Amino acid sequence: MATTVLKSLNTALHEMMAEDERVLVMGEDILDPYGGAFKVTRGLSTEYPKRVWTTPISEAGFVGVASGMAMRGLRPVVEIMFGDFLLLAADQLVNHAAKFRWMYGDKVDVPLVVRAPMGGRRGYGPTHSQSLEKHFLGVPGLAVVAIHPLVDVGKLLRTAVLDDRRPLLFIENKKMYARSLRQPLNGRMGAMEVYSDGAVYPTATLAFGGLVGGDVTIVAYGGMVEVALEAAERLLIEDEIYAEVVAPTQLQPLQMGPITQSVERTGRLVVCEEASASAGFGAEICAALGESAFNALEAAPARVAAQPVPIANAPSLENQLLPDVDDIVEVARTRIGSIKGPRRTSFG
Amino acid sequence: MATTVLKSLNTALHEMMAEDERVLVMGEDILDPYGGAFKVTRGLSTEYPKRVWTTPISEAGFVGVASGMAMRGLRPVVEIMFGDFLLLAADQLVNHAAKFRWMYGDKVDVPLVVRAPMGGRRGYGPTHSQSLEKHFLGVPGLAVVAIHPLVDVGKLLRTAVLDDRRPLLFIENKKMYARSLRQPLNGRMGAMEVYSDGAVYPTATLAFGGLVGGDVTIVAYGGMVEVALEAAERLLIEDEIYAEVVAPTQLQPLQMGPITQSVERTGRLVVCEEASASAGFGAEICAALGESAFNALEAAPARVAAQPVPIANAPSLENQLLPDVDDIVEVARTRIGSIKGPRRTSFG
Amino acid sequence: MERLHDPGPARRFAEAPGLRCEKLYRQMRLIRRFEERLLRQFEEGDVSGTTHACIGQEADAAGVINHLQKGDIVFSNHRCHGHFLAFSDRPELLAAEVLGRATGLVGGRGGSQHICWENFYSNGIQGGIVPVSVGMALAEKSTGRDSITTVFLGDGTFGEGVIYEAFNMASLWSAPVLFVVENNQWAQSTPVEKELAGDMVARAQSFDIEAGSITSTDAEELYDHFQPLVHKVRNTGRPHLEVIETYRLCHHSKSDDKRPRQQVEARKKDDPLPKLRKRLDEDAAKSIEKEVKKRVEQAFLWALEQPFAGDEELVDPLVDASP
Amino acid sequence: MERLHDPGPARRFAEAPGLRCEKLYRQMRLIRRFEERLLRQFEEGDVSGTTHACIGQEADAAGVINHLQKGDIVFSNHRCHGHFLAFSDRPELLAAEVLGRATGLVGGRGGSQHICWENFYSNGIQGGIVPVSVGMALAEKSTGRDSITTVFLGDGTFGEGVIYEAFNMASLWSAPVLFVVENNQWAQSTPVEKELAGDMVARAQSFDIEAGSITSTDAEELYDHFQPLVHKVRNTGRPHLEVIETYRLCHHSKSDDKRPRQQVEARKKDDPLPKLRKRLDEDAAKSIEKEVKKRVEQAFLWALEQPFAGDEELVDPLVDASP
Ligand SMILES: Cc1ncc(C[n+]2csc(CCOP(=O)(O)OP(=O)(O)O)c2C)c(N)n1
Ligand SMILES: Cc1ncc(C[n+]2csc(CCOP(=O)(O)OP(=O)(O)O)c2C)c(N)n1
Ligand SMILES: [Mg+2]
Ligand SMILES: [Mg+2]
Repeated sequence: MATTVLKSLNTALHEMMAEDERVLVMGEDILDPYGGAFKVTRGLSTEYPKRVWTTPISEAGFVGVASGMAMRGLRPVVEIMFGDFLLLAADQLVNHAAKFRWMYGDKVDVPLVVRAPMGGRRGYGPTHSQSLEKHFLGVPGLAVVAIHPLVDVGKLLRTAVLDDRRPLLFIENKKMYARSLRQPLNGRMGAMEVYSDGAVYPTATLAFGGLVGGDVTIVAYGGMVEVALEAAERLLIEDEIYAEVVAPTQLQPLQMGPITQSVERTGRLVVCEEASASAGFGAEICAALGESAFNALEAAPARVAAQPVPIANAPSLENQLLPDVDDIVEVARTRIGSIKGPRRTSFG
Repeated sequence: MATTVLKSLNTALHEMMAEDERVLVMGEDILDPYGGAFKVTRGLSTEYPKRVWTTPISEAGFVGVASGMAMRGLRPVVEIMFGDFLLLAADQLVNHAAKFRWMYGDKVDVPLVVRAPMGGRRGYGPTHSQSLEKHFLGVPGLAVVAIHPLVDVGKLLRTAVLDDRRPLLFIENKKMYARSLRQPLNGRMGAMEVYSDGAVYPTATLAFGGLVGGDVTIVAYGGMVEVALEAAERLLIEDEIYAEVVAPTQLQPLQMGPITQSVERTGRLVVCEEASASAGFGAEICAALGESAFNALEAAPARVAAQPVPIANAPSLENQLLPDVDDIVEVARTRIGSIKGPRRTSFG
Repeated sequence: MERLHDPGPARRFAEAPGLRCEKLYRQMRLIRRFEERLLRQFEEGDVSGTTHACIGQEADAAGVINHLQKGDIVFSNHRCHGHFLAFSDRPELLAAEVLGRATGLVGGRGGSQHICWENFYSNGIQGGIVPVSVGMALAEKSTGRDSITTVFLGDGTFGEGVIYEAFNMASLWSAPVLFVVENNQWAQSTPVEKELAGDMVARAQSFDIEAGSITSTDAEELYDHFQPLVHKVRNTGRPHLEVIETYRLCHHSKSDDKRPRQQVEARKKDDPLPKLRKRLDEDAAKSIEKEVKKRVEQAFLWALEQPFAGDEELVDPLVDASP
Repeated sequence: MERLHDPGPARRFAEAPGLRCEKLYRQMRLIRRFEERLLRQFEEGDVSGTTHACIGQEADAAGVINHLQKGDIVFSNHRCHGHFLAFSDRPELLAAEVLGRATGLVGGRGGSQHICWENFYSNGIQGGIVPVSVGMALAEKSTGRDSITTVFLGDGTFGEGVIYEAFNMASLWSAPVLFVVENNQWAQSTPVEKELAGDMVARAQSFDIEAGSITSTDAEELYDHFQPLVHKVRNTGRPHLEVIETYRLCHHSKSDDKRPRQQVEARKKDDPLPKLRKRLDEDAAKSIEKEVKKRVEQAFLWALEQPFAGDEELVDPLVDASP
């Protein structure tokens, strides 16, 4: 049986705690037998009772506590039960953890990892379904990594915890926990060829029939990667449109290389994100791509994103407002069909 | 003597409190004789002691209190002493005030105005000099308005407080308080012609010699507007480059009309912001412009922004890392000189 | 849409004790029945996401909310069904909401945790509702109304710093707020001793807020206990915090209960429903149960026939409310 | 760069009372002189932004910090000069920092409020340093060190919710933290009675944190008072909170003092410097003053010769610290 995203993360935590005394986990309701709201921390408190800190409901406070621990040599891995609650720790992240290193003349490190499950499609409603990572992009000193099932997510977590000296947001996705890791085999995944840029937080580029003849580049991260892959398949089958899917994991600082290279091949860009579009990941990609590969663009870059409203509880309504395969297919078609297609999203 | 930004805001508050019993102001240290850190609230507590709520140092708490007041019919105007402290109220703004209306099936309004002085160049250091409004762009339900001295800032505040039913961030700029309002006279300001789109939160477009023959569009908001105007002047004198400066006041939801129209005339776009570039205002403008006027673009849109580090305290260092007239001039030249100029900013 | 039941004015129970017991029992029965029915619906796959039942804590809602008057405000949290039903007596609207229907309380947008109806509100972020409630109370007071605001919070929510900011301002500014703390001994999977140092009553008092506590799941006892407290808040215009020591007999949210079975079993003796039922004669109890069963059934049948939310223009609230 | 003065080990004053008084006076004199000199420099336009002097509160730093050992941590706030100088005895580095020089404590990046030197830290956001300090204390403890962490906070900072989150965790998890509250009766322009309801000692106690208070600007008295408290935190590994009732004799930050003149004048009798000076013989006092004057002068002269910060590669900390 293939390993799930959940299992991979959980195993990585177990291994790190076994290997390195400095590693600790902290968050709400993470003790066994409950083991955390999404069970990423399951079993840890049984094996390492002293290094599992189940917290009061104090997101700002325990992110601050963990920052202090990180500055004094420990390697805290903090869980925010639902990524929606990250905003409570915004000041601690931006005005404390992320600032300390530079502000203190490079005298300190804050090797803090904050894990946050984001995303909707589980009917959790307006305060438990958001994708808020966009609000933490562009914070000097704060790295943002978002996993997806095509990479070894456990290994990424290890890198973030053991090797990275930056305070780092590690974005997970609730729907993704149950998904199997889909590691490419011999450079292939299903009918697609898979290329990695080999970075510590890698970007995967997937294409049918190799990196030639692509018509459009679809950039997606986190929970939208598999949605984008499905869209790519449909575009091929229904329209004979060849899409390259580019899936970065490091959102901040952005690694534009693989995206630029792909658009230089395809001439067209569609960026997908689960949050609403305004001033988010897609905005940054479109702007950065304009700066890095403007001449390659044959059509206006487009964004596929959520409607600019809160995430509704009713699944019927939630589905309607979150971006899906249809939306990507439709927008990608417009990029091919005309140089100026209609936009799906307004701003919010 | 011309009215300053400070005076205009202060007068508007006085007038509103005289006219409308529902209006109240709330914030730290706003009582006379001190009258607020930047004196925007000066005199109010003397005249309206019952409607001036000086608060404990509780940014989250008093934004929450004001939201509750707004939901029950009052018109609170909250001051965050330094915009840097807004992050403490992020959850209150995003998961409470901004969500209530839609989430509650349009049954409630939250006519809350939160004023926040942003920006650097006063030597206040890393926690008192930021321009954090970009992190609040793209929040469904939260309007963001940023003033500049070419508009009647008092009138904008009146609109925000009395007419707007949305929770609204009202972004001021510390350096700007002492500046004189520069209302256009007969459609002119100095040597430039001034056009307004007439929106409630207007966008001003300024150009030498009218809206023809422009070479580049420079978009700027808030404290960067006057920097951009200076750059436009220098571009004209030194390079005979005609720049149109487009200065919006409503950042969210974005009003792309005047920007699109200007780029359709000039073919080139430079966006200026005082924050670091990544996932900010400039990113959104570049992305949205790509969607609205891609065909008009003759050169890659460019951003002028701060270096992706905290804002240093030492003025020598602060100047070095904040964007200035030179930076705009330099980047604008590259838009004209070559279709693909070098970038000034990296991401952060 | 036809109104299934008249919510009636406040102070419903200033009547003979027998009658009071009946009415409190009916109310709690409605809450219990509603949630049990909802959980069944959940198991049938009709409810998405999660939902927090208040089984075992029904007496809190009944004991407090019946003292409120027209114009009073209630702000509740994730565990809001009981509070809402005691406030509104409108099970059908809540059922439709939780089932994701367009005619639900807030059109399916909020679901179980995020509802709004007249002066009743709830939100799913722990703690943040407390300052908002203080603001509501101050607004009402400043416009000369004598209404009070009641906000419900749990023991776990004492972890959130913003509530202390709110306590401070409520006290400094004399907000007529009744903070009702339901200490059910657990925050999700965490026992109170692992999340709370010291004492909640003392915490409130250290902000110069009068505070007390009662250990009870007896709705009549709670009703008597809160009567003077509600009066006091209204008359003094000052805040008060009262802790109810109680216990949650169900899971935290849908099926995630890992508490020691023994502990839960031992607390079943405190179930508020049998407590009151014993005081009724069997016929009265049976007739209430029958009536409630029918109402809840009707509410769900009605709700299940309602159209699903969606297919609406998704209106950006920014555009909609701009001047 | 030459070290102007040896900071020496902790427990400097476990000596004869006379000597102790001299040393405490020298330390406070250094702080006072430094800040007066800095304010002069400010008026000459050499300091940008703002700066928060602690004139009148010097005894707090002297009374507490001299009990600390090597390895102990101090986290201070916006009003950090006194704490820093008592901790480090390095006026020249602070002068260079506040004057925006490349060789300042943190290369001119932080300025007056944001400094770091060995185990000393400060930040300009009210409240946020408190949980960070708790984390530092827990980290030290968990790695077997017996160091303690001292964090300074003001009365106004009791408005920030995050400090209660930190109190709760410090208590639950037994963090060896000494919370030192300098209640100078004002938060910027706001008198304590307008920002603080209830009582700070009771607030801490309600989190099961031992707490007390002392009304004093007498450095010797404070020194004696804090000795057992520092010991207790170290030996019990538990937090303690102590409020010092004091008064700020200067503006809040550069030249913004609107407090009633009478009140300020009346408090000048509590100035901690004359208090100790009276106990010294005139010659000793004069010689200390001369020595301190010279040191401060040297520190500023050195600082003023340092290169301005800037013209460096502005290294993105993200890129710099990536794996
Ligand atoms: C800010 C925030 N953090 C965490 C949660 C997740 N959460 C929901 S309910 C709950 C426990 C609340 O405990 P308590 O306040 O005792 O209320 P109870 O559930 O016992 O009624 C938690 C941790 C949340 N909803 N909001
Ligand atoms: C989060 C935050 N809010 C507001 C401020 C602005 N501010 C700086 S010092 C101060 C007053 C602090 O009062 P207190 O804690 O009593 O310390 P004191 O200045 O009296 O030493 C305020 C409001 C800040 N720095 N940080
Ligand atoms: Mg509880
Ligand atoms: Mg003070």
